Amino acid sequence: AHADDRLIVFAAASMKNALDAVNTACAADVGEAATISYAASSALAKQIEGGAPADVFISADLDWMNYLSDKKLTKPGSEVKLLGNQIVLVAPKDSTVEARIEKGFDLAGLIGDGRLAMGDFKAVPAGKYGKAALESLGVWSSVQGKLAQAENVRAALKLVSTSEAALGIVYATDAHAEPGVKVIGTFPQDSHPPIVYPVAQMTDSKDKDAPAFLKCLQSAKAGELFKAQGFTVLTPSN
Amino acid sequence: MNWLLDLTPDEWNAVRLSIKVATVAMVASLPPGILIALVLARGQFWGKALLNGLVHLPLILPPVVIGYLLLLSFGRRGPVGAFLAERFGIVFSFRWTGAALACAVMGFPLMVRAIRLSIEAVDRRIEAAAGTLGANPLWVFGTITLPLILPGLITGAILSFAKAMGEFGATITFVSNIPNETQTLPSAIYTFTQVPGGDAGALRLTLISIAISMAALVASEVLARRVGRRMDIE
Amino acid sequence: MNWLLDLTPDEWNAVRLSIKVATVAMVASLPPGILIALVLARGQFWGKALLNGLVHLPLILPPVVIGYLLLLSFGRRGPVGAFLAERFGIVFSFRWTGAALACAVMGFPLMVRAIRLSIEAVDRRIEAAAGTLGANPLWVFGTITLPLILPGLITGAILSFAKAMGEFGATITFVSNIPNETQTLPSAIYTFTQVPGGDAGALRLTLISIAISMAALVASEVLARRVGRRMDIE
Amino acid sequence: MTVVVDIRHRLGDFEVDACFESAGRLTALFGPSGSGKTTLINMIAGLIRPDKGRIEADGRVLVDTDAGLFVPKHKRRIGMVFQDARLFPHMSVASNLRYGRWFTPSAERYADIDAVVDLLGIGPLLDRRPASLSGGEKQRVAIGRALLASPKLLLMDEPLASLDDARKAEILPYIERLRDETKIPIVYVSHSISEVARLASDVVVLAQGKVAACGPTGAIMQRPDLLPAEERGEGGAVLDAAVLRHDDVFGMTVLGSVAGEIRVPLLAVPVGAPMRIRIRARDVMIATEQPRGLSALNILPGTILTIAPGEGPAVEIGIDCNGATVLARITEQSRQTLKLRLGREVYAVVKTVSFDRRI
Amino acid sequence: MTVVVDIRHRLGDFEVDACFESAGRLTALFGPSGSGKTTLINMIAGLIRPDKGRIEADGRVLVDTDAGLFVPKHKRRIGMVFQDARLFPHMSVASNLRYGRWFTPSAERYADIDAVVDLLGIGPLLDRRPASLSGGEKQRVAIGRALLASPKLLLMDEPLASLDDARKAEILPYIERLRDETKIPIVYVSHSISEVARLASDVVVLAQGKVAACGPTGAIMQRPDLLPAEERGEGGAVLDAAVLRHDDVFGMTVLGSVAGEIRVPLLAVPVGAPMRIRIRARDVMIATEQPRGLSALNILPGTILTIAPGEGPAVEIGIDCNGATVLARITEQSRQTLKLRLGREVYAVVKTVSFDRRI
Ligand SMILES: Nc1ncnc2c1ncn2[C@@H]1O[C@H](COP(=O)(O)OP(=O)(O)OP(=O)(O)O)[C@@H](O)[C@H]1O
Ligand SMILES: Nc1ncnc2c1ncn2[C@@H]1O[C@H](COP(=O)(O)OP(=O)(O)OP(=O)(O)O)[C@@H](O)[C@H]1O
Ligand SMILES: [Mg+2]
Ligand SMILES: [Mg+2]
Repeated sequence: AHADDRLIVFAAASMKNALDAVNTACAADVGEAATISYAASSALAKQIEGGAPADVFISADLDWMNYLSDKKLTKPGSEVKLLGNQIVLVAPKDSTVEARIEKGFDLAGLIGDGRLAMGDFKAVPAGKYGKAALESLGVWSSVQGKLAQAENVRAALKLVSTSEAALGIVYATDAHAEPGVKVIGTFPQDSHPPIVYPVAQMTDSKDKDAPAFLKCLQSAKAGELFKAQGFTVLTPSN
Repeated sequence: MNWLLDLTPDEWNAVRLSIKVATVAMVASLPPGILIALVLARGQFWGKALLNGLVHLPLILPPVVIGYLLLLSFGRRGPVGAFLAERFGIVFSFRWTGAALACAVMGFPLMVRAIRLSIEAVDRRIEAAAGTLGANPLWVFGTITLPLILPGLITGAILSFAKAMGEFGATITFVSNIPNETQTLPSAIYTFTQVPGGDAGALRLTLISIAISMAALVASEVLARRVGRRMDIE
Repeated sequence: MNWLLDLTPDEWNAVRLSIKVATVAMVASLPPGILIALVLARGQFWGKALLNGLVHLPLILPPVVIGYLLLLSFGRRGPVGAFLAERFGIVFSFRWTGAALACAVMGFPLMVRAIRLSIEAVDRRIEAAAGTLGANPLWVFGTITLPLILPGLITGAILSFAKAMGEFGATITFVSNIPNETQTLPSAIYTFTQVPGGDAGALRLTLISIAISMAALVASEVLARRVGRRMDIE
Repeated sequence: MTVVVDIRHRLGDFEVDACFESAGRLTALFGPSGSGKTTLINMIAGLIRPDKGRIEADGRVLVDTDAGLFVPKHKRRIGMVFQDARLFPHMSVASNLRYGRWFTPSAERYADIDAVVDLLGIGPLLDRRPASLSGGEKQRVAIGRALLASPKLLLMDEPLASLDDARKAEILPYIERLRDETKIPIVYVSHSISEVARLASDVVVLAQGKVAACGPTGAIMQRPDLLPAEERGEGGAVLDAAVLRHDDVFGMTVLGSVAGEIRVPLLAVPVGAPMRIRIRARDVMIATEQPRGLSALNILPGTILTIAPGEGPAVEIGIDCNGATVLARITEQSRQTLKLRLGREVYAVVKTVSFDRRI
Repeated sequence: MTVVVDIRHRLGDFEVDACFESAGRLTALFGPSGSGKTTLINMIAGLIRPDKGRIEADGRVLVDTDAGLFVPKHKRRIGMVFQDARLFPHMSVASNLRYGRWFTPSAERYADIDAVVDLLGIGPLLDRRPASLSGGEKQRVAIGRALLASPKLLLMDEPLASLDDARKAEILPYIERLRDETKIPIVYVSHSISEVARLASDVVVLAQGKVAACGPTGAIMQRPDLLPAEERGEGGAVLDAAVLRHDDVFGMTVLGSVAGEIRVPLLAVPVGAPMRIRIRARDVMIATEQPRGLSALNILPGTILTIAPGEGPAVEIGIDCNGATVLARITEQSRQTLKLRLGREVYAVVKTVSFDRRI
């Protein structure tokens, strides 16, 4: 079968567990199970720009979705803010660090000689949110020299779980499922721009099942599956 | 063992696809690899340094950049890609052929270097002797040079194959990570590393990847030893 | 030109660091590279296939996986890392040394293969002649074998250097992306590619990376040609 | 069947500037080590492109730098035997031998593989690899390989240098047959006078890249000044003769020449066949009266024609034996004792066993 | 100074099974192509490990498979000249020459670099690379390289095979000097009888991997049956002699031997010096009465001691000249004509110019 006659979904890699489950659950409603390509949002967006046969794109941040809609590559009106997430401060599970995340808290002191692992704050969405949160809490400048920026949020998590880094900023979804780390605290929702996973159908998409798939993503049963992985559901369930 | 081989259909497809992609990448790069190695080893022309640099680009640049460059040139909207699709019906973008192209490109400098090294070690007086016996340069190449550089060819081929088995950055950037079509083993491994609890799955696929490549390596060693025994040093 | 060289201090640091890391990786892998190539080319022992496979692992596996493996073994808590840190005070994690280690490991199979190919092409009768003149095996190696395999050494070294200039996955996974310490050019390039509109920045750094590697390539070619002219075929 | 060479070529400090023409069936390039023999033959083979000049073989222009003509080596139909065997290391001996046949149109194949294998005694080696052959074995295979390409011009660069005498003696008749029975001109590099005297119809003497002399073998061999000092004793008369009869009882062949009858060890050549014999000056004695009770069988009467000083204690005396000149090398002391002067009638005395066919 | 070899070794189909002992200063390994000469000398050099056996040189055990002893090649202090030069392609000629010196304790360096360079005529080549040398030049450099390692045992595998005669003649005296003036035993591979006769004190004749004969050169040379058919004429008597006087007027040296005075071309050797001379059987004539009016200067009276059939028309006649045996090769016809029988008194006649020093 050629890729083009399938329903092809491009999705941020961090959604794999949840989206695979949703895909299975929705198969009956949609008529077929979608073929999902997981990669970094940036790569997927550029591929779509380069003519990739994607019908649906689920991004891990708004910037790359906006990048595509600016280029008129998303079907007008199909764009939905699907999911939300939280960022948390984690430490290796045998760490004795304790803290309350609040304005001006002594993050630098908690890190000590170690490093604070997070996604690349210019490139990786979780890194951007983390930086924004630390700035709004007024501790950014004190920890800037102690950062260990990772290629993606999973790599940052790995640095913490192997005790390479003393602390890390990762998504709640990742932290919950990783036995090697413990959550020290959750960053307040208002300390950073809202964490949003938008979804949209592509302008070039001709697959008749795409609308049904988009609809199912927003369904209650999908919502349960997303929540089970730690996401917050932003769409009103119908 | 059961645990190791208890793969989902998509994972099986990734294994099959990786072998296919690596094999095609290796085989397809051999002719141009030999040609360019020959030109670099023996040619004396303006722009040789440039050609040499071009060949090494995939090594020098981060794979992601190579992936983007491929996307820009060989993609559906890229100049080369559009031309090839229109004139010859050859489509790379988001097909397994594209994965093979990415792997071939990434392994190309390794292959060319190995073959070139072998060519440079060939005793040209032996080739001259074949020439006096009436063999034209093409025949000399086929009957003398090629057999003499077999160890280099094997090394180059196995490097290319191994590289293809591990290539990820350029492939996922160029042709994405579509199960059954462009999801090779490294992409599948990557996907596992991106989700909580994926480590076991990643490890399993990693072991499978290692096993395949080891088998190829051992086969190449045996082959090279045979060839070597046949030749010895005169 | 101004546009090209108008870099931020962090970018300049990345350039400097990349050159340092690539050079150290290349130089440090030469001795073990020669040793292992020698063992693989000439040794006959049980486990040779295993050693050969091990050497090729960095090629076979996605760089990210290698990065994780390095993290697990050479990290602060890793068995090797902990031992080295305790006994010799050598720390890799989050240091440029770690980046060099990652690059060296990734380039190692390329280097070993090239050197091995050269060693296999050496006429052992010439070595035997040196032996009869009183040179012990070490001297023979130093005065005959080593000079004769120089083209292979140069090829191996340049492959290792080029690979180090482009290595990204293993490095960032192992030692992350710390400006001034572990942020090499590929990391900086990667960062740009992940930002909408970062293409121009990525392109600029890419061109600089290409320029550096090309200079190294041309230098190696010139060197190899000199060596070659000195030797010719007897 | 002519080989015409007129070239000029520079290699580092060394300059070859050679001009000669040979219509001979086997032209020897003769000269000491480093005199440019290999360089010259490589230019004929097309392995070196001369800086300037012209090479023609058998009527075909192979090189003409003025006309910008350069026939590539594989189109020259030239069989070359190299000083170092240069066998193909990855092929068996049999495949090495057969290599040239692929490129020879079957109508032009005159060399028979079995005959060549037999002749060179390489039958037992056919399945072996070159790496395991001894030096002499390699060279024999190399000769076979060149012959089996059925070349139109055969170039041999000291092909016998690494063979023992028994093998040389075995192979020489075949080279002679090639020379006499086929139409292939041969250019043969050698630094051995005896090889040259036996094989060559014409000799080109090289010294330091230049042609020192060039001409028919007989003429060159009579001029010891052209030969290197150490080799002069090997020079001497080269006479045309024919087989008169065979003496089976004593195992001898009697040859007739203008100088008289000459007895040599039995030759496997039919009566009447033409022969070329070389009488080495060092093997010739001079007697002033008919010797008696002496074991030497060949006693040729003649008149002293020339007396030239030789090397060391020797003088070279030319004796006109009924029109043919026989060269004798004796000591000056003997010349004085025997009062040998121009015009004196003497006998040239030569042992039969001096005429072995060894090189 | 003894070389003791007793080994057994298999190479593919070929088996070497050689046992000999030589106390000579220069032991020649003599035999046709493929007889195992190179294989044997490689075992002495330590390049091949024999399957079984023992090798001893100059009192040192180099190999003893029973005792599990195998001295590695670099500890043998052996200079080896290979059949193919095997120069180091990446070094200049000068560096090639100096290579062995690094490994020789300076107290044990007896070879002088300038002397060796002069002798071999390689001065102009010192800065060149091996790739640009001619075949003979390469071999000369290889000889120099081995000499300059100041070895305790010198092994030479047909070192002169690719040299022209002028060069051979130049190098031979140096090998003779090495043989006579230093204490280094030499093992010399050759398939040339004349080289062997001139150089060797002892000869080991090899045939198909086995030792066919072994003994002092004189004894071996007197037994034509041991020599290959084509080479038999080169055999003959080897006599010990001494320089009696020099005849500068005629350029001759008079040697004294038990057989009588022998005149040879002038030798640059002081009066009284011992000499070894070879009288080739093919150069000896037999006269039944004192020859008169004959240019040959050496006429040795004697008694026929042996008559043996030779090859072809020849018979080999041994003449006892006052205790020394001179071998003559004449035709059977002459023997019958002259009625030569055992015990008959005859004259052995040899030309002075037969005694050139050429090989
Ligand atoms: N590339 C080169 N550069 C400089 N000199 C060279 C080069 N090639 C050959 N020669 C010189 O040219 C001369 C002739 O070499 P050539 O091989 O033709 O001699 P040859 O007569 O065949 O000697 P031989 O009998 O020893 O083989 C030699 O002195 C050699 O050193
Ligand atoms: N690896 C091998 N396998 C089989 N046979 C071999 C091997 N090496 C040598 N031989 C055979 O051993 C025999 C002796 O070879 P060797 O080189 O010792 O001869 P040689 O007396 O030196 O001859 P030459 O005078 O031609 O150099 C030859 O017949 C050769 O073919
Ligand atoms: Mg030559
Ligand atoms: Mg030999």
